Amino acid sequence: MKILDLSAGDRDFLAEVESRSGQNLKTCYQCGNCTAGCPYTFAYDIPVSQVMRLIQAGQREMVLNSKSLWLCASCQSCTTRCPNEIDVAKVMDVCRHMARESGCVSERTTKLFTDAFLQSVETHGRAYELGLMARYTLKSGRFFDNIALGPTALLHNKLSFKPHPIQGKEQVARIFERFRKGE
Amino acid sequence: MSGEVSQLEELKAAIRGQLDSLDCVIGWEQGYDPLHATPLFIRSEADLERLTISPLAVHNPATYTTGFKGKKIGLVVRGCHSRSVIELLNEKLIERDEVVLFGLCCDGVVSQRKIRAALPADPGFVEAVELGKDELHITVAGEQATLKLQEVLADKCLHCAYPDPLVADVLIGEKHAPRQAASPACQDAFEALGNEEKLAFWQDTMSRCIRCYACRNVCPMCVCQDHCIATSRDHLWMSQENTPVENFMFQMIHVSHLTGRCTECGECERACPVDIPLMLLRRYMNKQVREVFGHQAGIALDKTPPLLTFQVEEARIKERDW
Amino acid sequence: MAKIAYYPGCSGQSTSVEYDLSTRAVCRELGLELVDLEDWSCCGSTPAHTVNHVLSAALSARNLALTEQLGMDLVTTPCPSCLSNLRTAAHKMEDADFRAKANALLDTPCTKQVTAQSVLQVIMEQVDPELIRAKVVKPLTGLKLACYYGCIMNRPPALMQFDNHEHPMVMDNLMTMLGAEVVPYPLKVECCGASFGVPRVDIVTKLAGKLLDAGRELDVDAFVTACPLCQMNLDMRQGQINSALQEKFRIPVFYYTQLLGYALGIDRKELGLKKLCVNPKPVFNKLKETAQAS
Amino acid sequence: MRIGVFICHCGSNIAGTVDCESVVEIAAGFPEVVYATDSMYTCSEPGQEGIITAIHEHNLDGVVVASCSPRMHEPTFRRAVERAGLNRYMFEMANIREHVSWIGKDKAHNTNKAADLVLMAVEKLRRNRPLVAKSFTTVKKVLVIGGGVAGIQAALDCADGGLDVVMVERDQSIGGKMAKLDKTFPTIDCSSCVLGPKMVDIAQHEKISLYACSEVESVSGYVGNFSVTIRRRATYVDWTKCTGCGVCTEKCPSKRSPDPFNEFLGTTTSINIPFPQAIPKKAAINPDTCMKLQKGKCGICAKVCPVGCIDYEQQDELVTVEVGAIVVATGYDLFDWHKYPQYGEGRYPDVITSLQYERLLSASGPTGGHIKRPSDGKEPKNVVFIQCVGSRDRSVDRPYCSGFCCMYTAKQAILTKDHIPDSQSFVFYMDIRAPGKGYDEFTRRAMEEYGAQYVRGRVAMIYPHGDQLIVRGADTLAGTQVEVPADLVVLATGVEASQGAVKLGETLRVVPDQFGFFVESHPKLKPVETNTAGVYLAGACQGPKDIPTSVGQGSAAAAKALGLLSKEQLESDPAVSKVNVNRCVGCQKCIDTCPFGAIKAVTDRMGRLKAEVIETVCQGCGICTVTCPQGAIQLEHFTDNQILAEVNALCPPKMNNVSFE
Amino acid sequence: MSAQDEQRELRIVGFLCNWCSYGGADTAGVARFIQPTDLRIIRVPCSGRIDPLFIVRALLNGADGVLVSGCHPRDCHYAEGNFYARRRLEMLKRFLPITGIDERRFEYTWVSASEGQRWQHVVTEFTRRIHELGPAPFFNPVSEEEWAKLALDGAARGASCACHG
Repeated sequence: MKILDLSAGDRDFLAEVESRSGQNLKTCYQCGNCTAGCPYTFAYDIPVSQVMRLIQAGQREMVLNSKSLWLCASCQSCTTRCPNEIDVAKVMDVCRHMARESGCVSERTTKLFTDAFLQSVETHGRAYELGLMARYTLKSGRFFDNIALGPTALLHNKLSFKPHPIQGKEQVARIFERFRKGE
Repeated sequence: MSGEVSQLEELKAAIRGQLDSLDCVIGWEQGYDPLHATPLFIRSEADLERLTISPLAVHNPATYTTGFKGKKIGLVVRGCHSRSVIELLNEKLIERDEVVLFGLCCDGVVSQRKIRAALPADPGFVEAVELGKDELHITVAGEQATLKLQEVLADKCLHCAYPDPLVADVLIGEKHAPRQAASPACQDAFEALGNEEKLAFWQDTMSRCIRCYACRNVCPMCVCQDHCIATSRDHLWMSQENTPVENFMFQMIHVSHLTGRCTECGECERACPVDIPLMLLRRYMNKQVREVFGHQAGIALDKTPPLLTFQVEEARIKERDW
Repeated sequence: MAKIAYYPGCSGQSTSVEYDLSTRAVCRELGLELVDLEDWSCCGSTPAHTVNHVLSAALSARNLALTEQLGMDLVTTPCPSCLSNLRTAAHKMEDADFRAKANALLDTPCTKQVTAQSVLQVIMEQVDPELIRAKVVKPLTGLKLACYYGCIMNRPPALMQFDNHEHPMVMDNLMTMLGAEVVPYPLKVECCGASFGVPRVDIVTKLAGKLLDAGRELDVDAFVTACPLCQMNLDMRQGQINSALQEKFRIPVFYYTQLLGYALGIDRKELGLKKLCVNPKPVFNKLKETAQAS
Repeated sequence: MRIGVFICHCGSNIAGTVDCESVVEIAAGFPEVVYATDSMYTCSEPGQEGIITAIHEHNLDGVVVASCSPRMHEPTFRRAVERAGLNRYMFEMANIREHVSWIGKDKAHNTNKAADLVLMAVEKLRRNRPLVAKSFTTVKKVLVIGGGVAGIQAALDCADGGLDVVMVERDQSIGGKMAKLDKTFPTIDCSSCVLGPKMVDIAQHEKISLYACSEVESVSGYVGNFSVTIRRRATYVDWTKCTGCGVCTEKCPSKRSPDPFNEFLGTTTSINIPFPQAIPKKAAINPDTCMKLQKGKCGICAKVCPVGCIDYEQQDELVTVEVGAIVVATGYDLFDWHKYPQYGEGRYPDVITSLQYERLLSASGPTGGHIKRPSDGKEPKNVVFIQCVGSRDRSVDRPYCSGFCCMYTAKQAILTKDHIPDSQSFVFYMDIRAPGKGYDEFTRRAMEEYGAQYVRGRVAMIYPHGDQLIVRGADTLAGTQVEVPADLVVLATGVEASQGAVKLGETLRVVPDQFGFFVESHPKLKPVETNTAGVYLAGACQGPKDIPTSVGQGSAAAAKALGLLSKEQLESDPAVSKVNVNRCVGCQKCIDTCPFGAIKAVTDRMGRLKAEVIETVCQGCGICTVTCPQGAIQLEHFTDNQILAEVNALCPPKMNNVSFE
Repeated sequence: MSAQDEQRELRIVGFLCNWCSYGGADTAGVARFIQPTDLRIIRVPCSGRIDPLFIVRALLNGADGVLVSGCHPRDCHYAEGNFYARRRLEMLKRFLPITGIDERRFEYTWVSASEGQRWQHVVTEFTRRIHELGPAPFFNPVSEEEWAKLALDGAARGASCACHG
């Protein structure tokens, strides 16, 4: 097991997460209520309460490399029940932003899905599900995960074969463009 | 002005009827020249003959009442004067059964300042004054000048909501239709100025003050008698130095002690020898009192001045917002 | 007729087209005129806010600005995910600095404060319940339903400001009003797996399976949902769940608008009932039987 | 005047951030200061001796000490100057610790500020004059508000010490929360066996009069001479006749009255005696459920009562008592756990509070001491305890620790095993707070001997599954989520201030803190005193407390009351208002505004009205001084001139280019 | 505002009642709640003892700010003192604008003995406000030249005043 050197904790990490999320993480007293309510705990490598603890301890690498960041669905049960009124889901969001920025991606498929989704929005102005699925499948190489769904979805006309591009799709594309320029 | 003549006679008759039971009745008589009136203390029939009630008779007789405490006196009062009397009664500074009020329904009194300004030159001693229905004929050095009465009425009269006495034992003259009080234009204009301009104005104005205390001495609500904290040697409230700050401090003491009590008779401003517009302060304070407490001094008997009482929840004070 | 700006959301064009259809039909029947935002675009959904909050807000704010251009200050959407994004954007843009950052990404800035509400909230707050009761022609009597609200329709409560955040009741009340028996479903706000169906289907089968299990425990005829993602995970993926968990769930999963529309007597075609993956026929058979029996 | 200035270092408390030597130097130059020095601890024995010696050596007639808050040591230094022969009011304090050194970081600014505060004190002292206290007699009677264990202890101690006691209890019986408990920690002795005899003592003590079903309506007066109005609520039973035989309660047909004594676990009769050991053991009618009072029908209790004590026409009654001191022992209320929707908001009958669980455990409770869960009366096997429900949770505005929940939860886990040997308890906790004697050992026993499984983490939700409840929490030590199927869930609901506390505080002029607990005079040195002289605090009304601490405080409050009233006479503070009759114009405005009726109108030899202060009644607020335009009535020690001297010291008129004085 | 100005203390006078607010300031001190150092506190028994003229005197003497704090309404140690104070202080606050003294230089509020944190907040906020307003303008002329100018201007304007009847 990895032994933490507390004196080597990265205080800037705590400060950065706090300022980007607008949350005071020093109020977390590790009651575990976030972990207790989190439906995704079973899939996490680090339970959300320990993510909070590791941020407090300035463990940038452990946090940003955690799979948990990518498996959080922002379902808000942690935020809703935190006795110290920390917006935990927002903290997870911010950590995910930071992980993305520093190139730490421990759940590749999740990131690919996100990217494919946004790519679709950037191209068409709206999410084009068949297109984004195709793109995701191509990039991830995971051909069999949802293959069984194909007939079900098609049978019921769930997926449109054509995208629904909007007239203002350039406007949407410019949102992304300006965003990337600003970063 | 036959109406006035008959009113004067009616008043004299009323006073005559009670003169025996009163230590003194306070009215007005001609002063050092026909243009100026001065208070008259009537103790005899002979005194009574000198009584005048012309628009030149401006002084507030309520100012003298507290000095007569324990004695029974009569007062000739106009609307604004009656407000002072009511306020004094409400504050238990005089007793109702110790004053007999001869009320005059008032059409306004003159402003000597406006007369002076309207005359071609400083009149000095005036030889004769003749009152017409709407004008004033003033003879100085043999030459007569005619002034429109309306143009030389005191500002307070132009905006007066209470021309008729609100309390009186005898009422002389015809009552007026109800009127709305208004704020004079100069008041609104001054209030609209910025802090810097206002401060500069008072600095300038207060450098004129000669600390004669006339404003205090004529004020009917200044009842500290000889014990005003502004002139006490024992209190550290202020020095006797004649500087803008100390002069202004004196005015702050005066206006602070008048909070919720000032009846806007305007005597302070009238008496000021250096023309300091003291009513700016009074009217503004009264407006605040009206807004917060819905109170106006001296318009009804048996009202407690707002600073001598309180409500647990003050509807119009939002101090917790800060 | 009350006019309200309407934001259908991307899924309404594909996976949940029946939700969009039935929503329009129901609103028309209840006297709510939905005015589509012209040329609306994607709100950014979950992927955008996991990347950046300004980007996410800007994608949503484009649609808030469209609402503003219609001269309206309220926009309604059937989809809780869109709702959450629109409300988050509106809330964050109350801060002038943030608003400036988001507007910097937009061609047309969003200058006014626009409120987003779910269609459910609009129906419950703007339509007289007596009107609904009076319009019911085919009551849902005899039907045993579990109302499942999903995780973000009411949470976090400070942002969403609608209904009880742990134990929401509006759909329960609506279904009861239509004559159905609503069971006290305990996992009303528990997450179904959200958009992990694509990248991590194992997560969805586990979480959604748990939700179906809790419904079966209470012997329900069907689920009622208000969220395209929830409906899809429970309905379209029911087969996946069955194979992953060795289960045999066959529980139809409706949008509340479909059942409401049915009760109001709206043509079945307009309700898109055919689009449901788990065949709802048993439910309607049961309703017919009950109707005949009485 | 010859003034001496003493600057205290308070160790490093002041000297750490204030240059005390500089302050001495500056102070030496202030008007009429003839001596200035500093010392390490001015309040210490040598520090005080230093002041006394200096007074003698330098012939001082006034002393300024710059140190801590006057609320801390003003009495100490006043006694010191008095020992040196000065009047105690020829002393002023500058607060350079709480108001300077502890709150400012910049040493230069702090030093400058400290010097300003010393100048202010010097300027005020120059206008001080000797004041002499007046004496007044006191009423040798104590009012105890609240009949829980703290109030009971205070009342008994006062009565045993020779004072008359009036006890006012809002409920029908005294005993408070403790009377509802089954056992007490850490000894597991029977609560009612411990408390019962003390309750009986209250009833039988000749010096104690007990008003149950009563509340304090208003309080006037001041230390030594309070006048208290008590509202005795109508019980519809003449308690002078009622023998507590209980026949009426047996025959009463209206059996659906809520049962507050059993924490609403069951219902009771409309006419009722809450429990067998109740004191006073008198019946009372709940007017909300009594058929006779609601509908005019029934009247059975009146028919069956052997002594004819039922009185349906009874009205509330107001009683006035004169007392010298007041002990407030109003206890606490339980947090309303319905604020946690994730615990079901009351939808699940088998989620109960810890106090309800006490009633289930108690032999005198609704189940006769058998643990039966409310939903179906079954004996639970898996019992889950959740701690910190309404404690240490700022999201529900209860950030404080309720203090004793850890202990009673351990006790309840132990008792659960005693009652149901094949049961298993799970305790969700955050930290175990067990600092009392034998307390930690007790919680260890719950785990080690009784097998309670302690789980460190909060519970996120409870939901039903079959006839059980699934409790989903975290085990933060194992670093994971956990689920327990429970037959019964007991919430360790936290402590909050008694509901009537804020209103009572207004009546007594005792300030509640932001949570409604009464604020003591000093958190360390005056824990049972309040800022209103003669009013003392006991028990949980001051903050969460367990039984031994409450009892200890009850005794402490009693000791304070006994000490106060042991003197034949009390001295009044001479810092009261005084009228300068020459300046007084007799307008009586001061009389109108005085809240205490301490000013009266008198006629002087000339027949003129003048105001006169009744010195022992005046409380020294100074409202009158501001009311008087001519400054004729001056609050001694806080006269216009004294305050103006301070203003002028801080804002020297020359600042504004005015020379002055 | 330059760093140096921020460093410079302004003169802020506090009038605090002994029982609540002075205690609250003590509580803040005991808890080491760091505050700006500009404020100097005058202790009075009750907010009902505070004559609005004390505040005027301080302001005219050149104080840059005056802060008054008493017990919360209903919590007055003397039962009614803060009720009277509230009326008096409110009138002063509302009156100040006519004098040209910025009314933001004066504030009154309620802080109880237990509210150390609130006291810190009040002091910090008020001090910040006063620093934003900057030093109070002098009422008297500050130099001989100004004195002379004032006198000459006054003389030139004469006794007349537009605003006068």
